[in-house]
Amino acid sequence: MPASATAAKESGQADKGPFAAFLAAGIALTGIVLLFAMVIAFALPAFRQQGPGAVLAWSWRPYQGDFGILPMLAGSMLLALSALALAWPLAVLLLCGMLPRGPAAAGRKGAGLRLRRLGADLLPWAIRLMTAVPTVVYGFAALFLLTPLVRRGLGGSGLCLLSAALVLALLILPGMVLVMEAGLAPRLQRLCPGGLALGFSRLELLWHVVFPSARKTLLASALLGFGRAMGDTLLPLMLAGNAPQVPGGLTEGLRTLTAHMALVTANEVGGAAYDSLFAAGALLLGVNTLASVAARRLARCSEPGAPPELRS
Amino acid sequence: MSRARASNGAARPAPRNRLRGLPLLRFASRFAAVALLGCLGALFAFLLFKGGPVLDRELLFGNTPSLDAILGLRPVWDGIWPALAGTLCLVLLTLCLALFPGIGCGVYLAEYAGPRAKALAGAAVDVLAGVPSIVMGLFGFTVILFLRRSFLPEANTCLFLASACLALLVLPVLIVSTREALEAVPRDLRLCAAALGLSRAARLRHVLLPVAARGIWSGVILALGRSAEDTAVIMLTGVVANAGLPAGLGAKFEALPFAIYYITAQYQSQEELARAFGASLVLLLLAGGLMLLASRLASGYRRRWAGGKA
Amino acid sequence: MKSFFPVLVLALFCASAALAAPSGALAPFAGLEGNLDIAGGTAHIPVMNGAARNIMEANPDIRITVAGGGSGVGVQKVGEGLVHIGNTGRALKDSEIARYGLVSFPFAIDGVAVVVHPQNPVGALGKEQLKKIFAGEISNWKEVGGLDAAISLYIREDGSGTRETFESRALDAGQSAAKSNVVSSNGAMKTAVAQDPNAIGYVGIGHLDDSTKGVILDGMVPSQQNAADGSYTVTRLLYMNTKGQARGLTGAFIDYIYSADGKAIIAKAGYIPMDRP
Amino acid sequence: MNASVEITELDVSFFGRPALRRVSVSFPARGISLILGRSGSGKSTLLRGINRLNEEFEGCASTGRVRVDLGRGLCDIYPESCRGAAGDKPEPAAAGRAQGSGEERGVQALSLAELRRRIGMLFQTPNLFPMSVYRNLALPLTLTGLCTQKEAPDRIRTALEYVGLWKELRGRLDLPAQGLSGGQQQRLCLARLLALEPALLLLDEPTASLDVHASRHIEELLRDIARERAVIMVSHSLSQALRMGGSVWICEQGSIKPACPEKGGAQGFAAEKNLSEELLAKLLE
Repeated sequence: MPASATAAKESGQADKGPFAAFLAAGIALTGIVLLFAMVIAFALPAFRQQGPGAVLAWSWRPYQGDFGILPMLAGSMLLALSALALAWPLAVLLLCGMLPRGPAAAGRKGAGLRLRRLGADLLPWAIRLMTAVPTVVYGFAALFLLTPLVRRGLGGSGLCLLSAALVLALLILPGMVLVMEAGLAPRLQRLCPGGLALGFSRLELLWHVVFPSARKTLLASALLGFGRAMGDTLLPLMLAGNAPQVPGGLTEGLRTLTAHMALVTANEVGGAAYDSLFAAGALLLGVNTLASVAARRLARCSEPGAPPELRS
Repeated sequence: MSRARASNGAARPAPRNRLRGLPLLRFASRFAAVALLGCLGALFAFLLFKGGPVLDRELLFGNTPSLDAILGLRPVWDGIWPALAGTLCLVLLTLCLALFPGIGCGVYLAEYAGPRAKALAGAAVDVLAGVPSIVMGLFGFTVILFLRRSFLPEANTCLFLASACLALLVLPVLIVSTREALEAVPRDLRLCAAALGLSRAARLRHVLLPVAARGIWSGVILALGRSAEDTAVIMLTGVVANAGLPAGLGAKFEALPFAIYYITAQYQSQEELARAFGASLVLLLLAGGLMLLASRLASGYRRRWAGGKA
Repeated sequence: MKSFFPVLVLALFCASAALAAPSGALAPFAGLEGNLDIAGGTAHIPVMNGAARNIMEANPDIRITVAGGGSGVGVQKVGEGLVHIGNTGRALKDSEIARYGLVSFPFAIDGVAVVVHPQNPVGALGKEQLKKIFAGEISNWKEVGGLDAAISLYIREDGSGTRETFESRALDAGQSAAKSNVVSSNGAMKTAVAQDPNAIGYVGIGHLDDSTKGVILDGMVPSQQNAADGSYTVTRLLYMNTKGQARGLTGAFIDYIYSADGKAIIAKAGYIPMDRP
Repeated sequence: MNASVEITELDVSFFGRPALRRVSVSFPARGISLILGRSGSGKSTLLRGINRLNEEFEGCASTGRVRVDLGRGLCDIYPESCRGAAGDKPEPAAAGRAQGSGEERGVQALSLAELRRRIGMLFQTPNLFPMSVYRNLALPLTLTGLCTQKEAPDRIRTALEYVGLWKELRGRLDLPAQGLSGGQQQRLCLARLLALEPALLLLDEPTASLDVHASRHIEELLRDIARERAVIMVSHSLSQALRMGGSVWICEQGSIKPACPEKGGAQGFAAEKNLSEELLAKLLE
């Protein structure tokens, strides 16, 4: 039998396996391409018919013929950044509480300690539970719990940047913590035996060694959180007041691109307002695409994966 | 205790005394944990307090007999059973649609794709991961408009369309978690399986996938939660305020998250509002329950794969 | 099996009992079956739901779905043929009628009432004051005889029938300030105003209840009664719209809305029923 | 003719960086062959070239000719394209086929998986699957179609008895394998290999992660195994090389040569390294 038969047989065998995977990838990618083609095809007229200037303007007064969606873009960015500014440090702090957990200290007792351990045990569980809390439930509860507090404390209507940012921070928190945990836990684990032997505590190892070496993971988690915050519809719709303006303070209302889309779909058909809906969609898609691609790239670069070992 | 430590520190010269122990960080992280748990506690307590009292048979079925309602013999009014059933159907259908392409594409990216294909498809998936749900809903809506104007004038927003859009929304979660779980399988284990003479397909099926199962399952669970809770997608693709039990793939349907949103927006009496609280609680329990079930299944599967004789 | 059988019998009995004796207004539905999809104006939903409930209980072969969305969605969906009836809280524009060939059926009158927090001492406002408040020129309650507190404005989203009615009838086509909070439904408006002591907003009269206070406008008290007899002028009509003339199930449904049963449902939902024009 | 593995002009590179350069070597049909060398000298790559495991690494390109005796004479294990691509030397492909008319036949039909099954390989760290002891042994047995579910328990028992684990693990076959001690794990890996009845064993520093006691145990087993088949072992421990006996090769910067061919064996190796007789004796103890 000729030698090439070996190769032929092998490749035949290998082809069978990936066929299903190949098919699946084909289906998935077709869906993605279709999505982009559709949204862009519908968004183009908005830009083309009136020129980009009409849509990319600072005034939204549909009755006077102003269809600018820049205030919404600014609102989206501002809200997402505020939520991130709240959630990211919180996520880092929570990680400091979750990751460096050694075995229970034997011999030390007391109610305070037990309580603290209970809290530490509860935390990872709570974070996972939070991923299951539906957005609409957050928004609904915040409408009755948080907005009165904000109104009483800071004045205004309570439907404002601050309320929305607070709840949005809660929404993006678990995702960020989980991404950070996945990236940092293995590093810490690898460091632990040696580092502990040097007399560092786990927390010190995490703070002084792991965090500085994992900047990319931390940044990637922030970008992912940002994308999620930009893309959320219901919370800004229910809590941010929806005024089409650039907010001047924490207690002022704003309108995000997503909420704008939800509001416009509800009430407009045809015409410039309706077209601006697709323009907003395309804009949102653009911003989120950038954030998400950047995040993944960073996350992948920072993976501790090694090139093929060339050890002998 | 602290006094003893201080005197200890004084006895030994400690050059970086200021940094040792990171007391401020320790305190802040503890504070953050307590604050978060407090927030969550307040949220759940509030929902329980408001929604607990209405959490009964009537919340689900209104005044229709339970069995008739469950079997769909009689329509339910003033109850959230149709919405609950709709959400369940939606989640199941979404998973059916998304599991094969999601996990398959993840396997392809991790195991079979060449470097070029990997970069291209990987970027496409990253882009998809960034698509906000309302844009996904908009996409579904435009697809229907397009179909109606071209070759399928009878097309309409429906359960199938909503599931398909949701499936597309959760696809990147599945793909990325599958891919990362597979890529995280230790190289040694791969080599060892190869050295034992297992064929490529056998390696994937009997070693790599089971080892990666935990990561894949966590992706499935996330996808599950996402499809149960998402409102923005279905708002534009076929959910309605009143439709009864889902009547088929081509029919409009009700769903819990939309029902909550709708009641908050339109309630006319305090009783109706109380129903929204009840529905919130039910949705929370449903999402939590689905997650619990999925992780149970996952660990059961793991035990069966790893354990015992035969 | 044992336990299932009686239930089945009971269910069949109930169903046949419901089938056997449809009341007068429901008689036309006896032989019909199929789907009826309704979408559009949010104010209509209670009426549509009520009617759907009665019809479906009488004839289980009929499946009626009711979706909200807003007046714009109502026009678009019925125009594109996505639903059978599209509801609007405003009269159709000529362009819409021309584009889609729609037929309108006004069936109820809805008033739009200005509302404030129940504890707000201000109980009456003049039109000029109202205009200035919503334009942002008056920004403190003390300028209209209330407490010394900043006014929080709440308005509805662009394209809302309620907002259009309010701005054209109460503000004489005046504009709302850009910094107003925008809420997207009567319910959300009610929640917001009920919680904010310094709020002012507007809802459909049908949505007035203890949680908010209706403001007397230029001496007109917002109530069903006054809206019906025309002494309260900030009103609008609610419409059902169909593409072409309504036939079959759609026609039967519209007839039912205009029947005595239908009027009872409309009144219960807080609107004033109208006769078929 | 009396060789288990014959390597001619083997070149292996990763991402264009050469790891092995024109290696030609042949290992005897029975007994232990030891390959010594520093880290990075190409020992493991050479070993992995024998069961084509290098192909599992990204960016790997191998050219040259490797022939292995799996019970039916020497036969080529790399496809022809690999051999032909040697390029600068015209000899491999055409010449290979012309010469080997007799021996080569038949074994070409071996699939890659089959080849790897017939060549057992043991790694530096015990590589057990994260499952029970029993499943670890049964999975490759049943998947390679070597025996049915029913026959598996007997073969597994035989293999475990051979490596001396049967008594220790008898009642605990359904416990997770990764809970065993290092020595037990490595012996379990060995049992897993032996259950597959390999014709040839490749060992990549099999005792590197074990303590002295466990290492000795493994070494004894290996000596016993080597009576019936070829065992090729990579090590960087001189004392181990001396203990194990057999022939010794030295790997250096991607090439390999026998340690002092005229004398052979451990003594020859020691001579090459200028070790005194006393030192050698000490190491041998």
